[in-house]
Amino acid sequence: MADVLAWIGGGFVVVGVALSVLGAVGVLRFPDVYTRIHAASITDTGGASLVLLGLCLISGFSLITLKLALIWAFVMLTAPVAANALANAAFGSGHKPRIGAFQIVRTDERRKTPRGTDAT
Amino acid sequence: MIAEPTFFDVNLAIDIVLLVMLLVVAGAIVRTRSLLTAIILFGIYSLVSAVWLVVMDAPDVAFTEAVVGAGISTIVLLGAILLTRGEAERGDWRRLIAPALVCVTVGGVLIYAATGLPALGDASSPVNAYVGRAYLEAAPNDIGVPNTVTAVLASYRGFDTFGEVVVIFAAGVGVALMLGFGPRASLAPPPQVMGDHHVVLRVAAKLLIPLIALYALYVQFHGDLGAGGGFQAGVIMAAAVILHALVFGLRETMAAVTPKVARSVASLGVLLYAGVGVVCMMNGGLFLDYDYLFPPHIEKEIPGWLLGGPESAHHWGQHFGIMLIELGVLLTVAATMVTIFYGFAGRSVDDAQREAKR
Amino acid sequence: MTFFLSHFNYFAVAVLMMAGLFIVFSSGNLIKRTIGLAIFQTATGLFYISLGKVTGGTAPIVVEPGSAEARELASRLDPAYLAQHGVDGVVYSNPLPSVLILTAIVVGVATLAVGLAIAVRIREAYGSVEADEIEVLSRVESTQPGPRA
Amino acid sequence: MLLAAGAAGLLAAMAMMIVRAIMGPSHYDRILAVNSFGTKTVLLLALVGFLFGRPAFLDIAIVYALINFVTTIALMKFFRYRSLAQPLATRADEEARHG
Amino acid sequence: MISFEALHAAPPALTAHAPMLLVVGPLIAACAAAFAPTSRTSWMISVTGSIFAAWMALALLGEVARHGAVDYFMGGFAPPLGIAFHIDAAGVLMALLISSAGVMASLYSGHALPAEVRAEKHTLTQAGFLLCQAGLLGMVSTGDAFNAFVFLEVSSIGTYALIAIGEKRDRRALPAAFNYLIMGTIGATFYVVGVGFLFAATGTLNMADMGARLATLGDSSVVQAGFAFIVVGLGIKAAMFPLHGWLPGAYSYAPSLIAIFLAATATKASIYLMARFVFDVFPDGAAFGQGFIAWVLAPLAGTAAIVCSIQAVFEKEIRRMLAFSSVAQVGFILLGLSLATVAGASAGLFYLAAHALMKMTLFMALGGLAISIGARRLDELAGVARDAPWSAAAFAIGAASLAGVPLTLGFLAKWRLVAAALEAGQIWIVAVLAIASLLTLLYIGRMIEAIFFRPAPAGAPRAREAPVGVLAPLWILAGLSLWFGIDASLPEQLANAAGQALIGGAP
Repeated sequence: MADVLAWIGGGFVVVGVALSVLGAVGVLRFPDVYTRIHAASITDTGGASLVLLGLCLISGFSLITLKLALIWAFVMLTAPVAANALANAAFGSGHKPRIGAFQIVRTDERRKTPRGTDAT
Repeated sequence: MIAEPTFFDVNLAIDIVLLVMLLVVAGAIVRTRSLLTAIILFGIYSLVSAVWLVVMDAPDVAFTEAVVGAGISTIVLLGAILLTRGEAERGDWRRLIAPALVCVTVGGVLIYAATGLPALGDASSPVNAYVGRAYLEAAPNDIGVPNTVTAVLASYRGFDTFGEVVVIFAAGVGVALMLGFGPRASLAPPPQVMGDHHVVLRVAAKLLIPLIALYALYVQFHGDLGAGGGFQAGVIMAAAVILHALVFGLRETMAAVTPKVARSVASLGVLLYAGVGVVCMMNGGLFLDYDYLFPPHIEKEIPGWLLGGPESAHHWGQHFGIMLIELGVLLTVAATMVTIFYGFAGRSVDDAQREAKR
Repeated sequence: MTFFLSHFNYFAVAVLMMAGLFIVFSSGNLIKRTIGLAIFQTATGLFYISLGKVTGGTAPIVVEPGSAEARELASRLDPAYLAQHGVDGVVYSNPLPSVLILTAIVVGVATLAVGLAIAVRIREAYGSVEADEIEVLSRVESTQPGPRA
Repeated sequence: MLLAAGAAGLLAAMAMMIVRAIMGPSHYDRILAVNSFGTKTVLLLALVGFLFGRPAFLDIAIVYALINFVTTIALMKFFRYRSLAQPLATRADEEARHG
Repeated sequence: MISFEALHAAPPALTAHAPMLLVVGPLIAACAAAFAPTSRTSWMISVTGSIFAAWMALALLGEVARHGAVDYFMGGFAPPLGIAFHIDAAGVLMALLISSAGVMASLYSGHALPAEVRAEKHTLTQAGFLLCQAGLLGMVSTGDAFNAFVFLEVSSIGTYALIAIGEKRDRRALPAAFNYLIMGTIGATFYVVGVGFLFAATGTLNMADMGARLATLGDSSVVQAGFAFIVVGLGIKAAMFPLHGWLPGAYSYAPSLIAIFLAATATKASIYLMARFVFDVFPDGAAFGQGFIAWVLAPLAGTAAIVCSIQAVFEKEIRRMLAFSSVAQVGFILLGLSLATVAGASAGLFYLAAHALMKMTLFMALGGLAISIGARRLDELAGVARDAPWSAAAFAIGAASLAGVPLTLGFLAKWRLVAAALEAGQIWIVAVLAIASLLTLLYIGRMIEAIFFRPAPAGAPRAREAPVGVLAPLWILAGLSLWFGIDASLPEQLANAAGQALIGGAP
């Protein structure tokens, strides 16, 4: 029984990690900071949840489960808050998104802010 | 796994991958001219080295590196570049020759010496076979705490730790001398900030601050059993105060924990540590010999249920001694970190002009 | 190749120390110098910890002898190796380097804080944190007469 | 075995984050990278504890999750306020400013 | 002959713990000083702490004379598991030197600090001063290589900020302090790396144990690298010749309290630690050690003695002059030690003590003069002897001693060096000493000429004589210079025993 649980847990871990890796690829490949924030924050929370759930299954019920739950709570609390704060800060400082509804800038204007603009 | 090192040993593979990451990040720090980038990369450097430390079986150090490198150092560095300037100037390449030569010489000596060192993980090297092993064998009997690192840190080499606390105290004195006096920065919200009202952050912080403080206490008292101890707990405690200052403003925080209080608590911590040592001395032992913490007639009076039954009786002194000195460490470290944060956060660039006019 | 792998830690430490020193000596910016110093000091920590690692060892937090955790840790190792290097049936890494490096990290953060504080004061006094500019300003000063001349 | 694969995957993801942190291009990208790197570090620490048979080290992962939060707030304040000392604006502050 | 065996300076209960109290006393005083409500209280705490340390050092002197060397096991754990303090005759000489320098400097600070440092910083300045003192005392008395690093840093981190507060008089104190911080930290880290290599080779951190195990190990690349890193690291802290770049700035712009104390002690403690490694820890017969002393240490020390004396001759700012002179004198001390004979080591240590005494006198006299006039350059001091005769006279005594005028301590110190060099057959050292002494006469002559014989510039503000609180410690120092110049049996006896202990003869 414990063995089966451990295997299922391992499966969860691998799926979670796969999600994290996908997110990382997104952060690497997406065109601007807002889309990257999406890629990172969604996969971070999702991946973390799966990995921590998997580890819970492996460990069985003990103090360790509680600690894992605590980690999960912190990640769920901090990652979205941080992502929100980051996007807020980036937008507030005049960083324009490259795709999506905000792209109502004329092409000639967009060329003036080349890739790699440092808003600070 | 034991005989020949191969890359397929999980431990060694993670070790090498992490070290390569460290090298890449360090290289990037060398190259970048933006100080902010350097600071962010330095944060990553600390994170990577902390994982590496766990892999190398040094969780206590990893703990410290995590709270210091990724936490306090980053915040202090941010405070410093707010007060200075964000970009380093581009140097002339000809001026890099002499430093490069020095570094190559040093590196050469290091690599020359490294070839004579025992292989990684050699259990019979002098380091691992002599004093290190002696601690592992003697500590359960001498000290009676499961975490050998705590046993060595607080008892066998307790005097080193005393020196370490004094170093931190000295740093607090130094930063206070440099930045702690003179007019304060204006602490009102700046008018140019538009469009943010951080309800989410304020609520999250309100939830987290007590949790962090509680967790610091857990780390403090769990240091005998697992990774952790006074230093780590002190930094975490300071992180709670710093988070409060970041979210609710320095003025409110300073009203609760005034700089004067912080400085006094810092010296109290050192005095507590030294006091434990002196009490041991007065009871007939040597400095910091916790076996003499209680005079024998008092030790007899301590009820047995207080510390895990009569079989650990001869460890009471050690237990209490370690607990007290770790408390001293906690006080000094937390107070000093707060002092340092106050020093950097409480200043503004205009201070210089105003102070010069005085 | 075996030699390279088993000494990779020390080589990496050497390169990290070189990187840290190079930043200290080559950068004119005082803040960046302190960052370099921090990297240099951290590398020392990595060196000590590498010395204290024991193959097949675990962190030097003593496991209750005979407990499930101890048995699980012991089952991963060769019995002969375990008998030779183990303490109460478990192989531990060396606690001493951890202790030393804990102290060294603390010293490092103390130095960083004091160094940055002085750098901030330099910025306030000279309006710059670039070593070259400060040197120029200082040189001017040393030719100026003092209050009595 | 599965755990080792998980650790390898996390290491790969961390490497990608390092690339993003070095490349930038803006500082927001770097903060994003370091923040996400921190989360992955937390996961890796938890995994490594299980991988090496000493899950007691989860404490370090918890601390990371906490410190990560504090550092991110500090970075954000650095950008938005150019000061670590000011309180975060509340709705009341903002209304006072606009009204 | 003075009999130290009969010296029972402290009650036995304290004497038993003297090695620890020597260091912990000032540390506790530092915490108390940080607490102190007023500047006056903190000064009193500072003086008390320093006097306590000196008292403990005296108590140790008797103990060492009776037992040869004193060991104190911190926490009751014998080495190699625990940290042991190990104080022999040389250590007790250093402890006496540092603690008495601390007493003098703290006495002096009562009047000098208000003139140089803003009032609200006084308590913390005294705390930092005591930390620095305790750190140096710890460095010379510990028997554990890593513990020495901790105390090295205790003293250094206190010092950095203390130098930087000299900014109130001269903002160049700030870059000087920063520069010292960078160099000092690199030095300390090099030392840690070196200790790490020795640790890797021996598995222990206790210096005596390390020495014993190294003697059986023989030569290896690890030991050689450890040696190199330790010598370079401590060489930076000791301002050994090519590594002395931080020193002139640090000594020149620091508040005079700090300059006095540092000039007397800071580099000396590092020199002593280095000497212990070279003579006690490293195997006597090791070829690289011998070669290093003969082909690197001695020539560099000789170069320092001459080059830095020349720099001092051409310097305009008077405190920088004295600072360069300090680097040159470090060269003298190292020349004595590099003879690697008992006579050489005791001559080197004698010179070390003598130099501490005369540099303290000079810096304190300058500090006394500077309280009334903020003079930096030599020409601004023109004619101050007329206004402040007592300070100027003390300065002259210190200067005469530094130049090696007969009937002063400096003369005896140089004489002993020459005698030791002749005994070892190193004629070139005698030549270097002669040239460097001539150069010393030159820059001393410039100072004396300016202070005593040049008229003050017209319209310059008149200097005032320093207050009694400054003159008293100053004249104690100057008086000691004179007295020891005539009857040197006390320092000679101490230095002889110290040389014996260092080179490894009978204690």
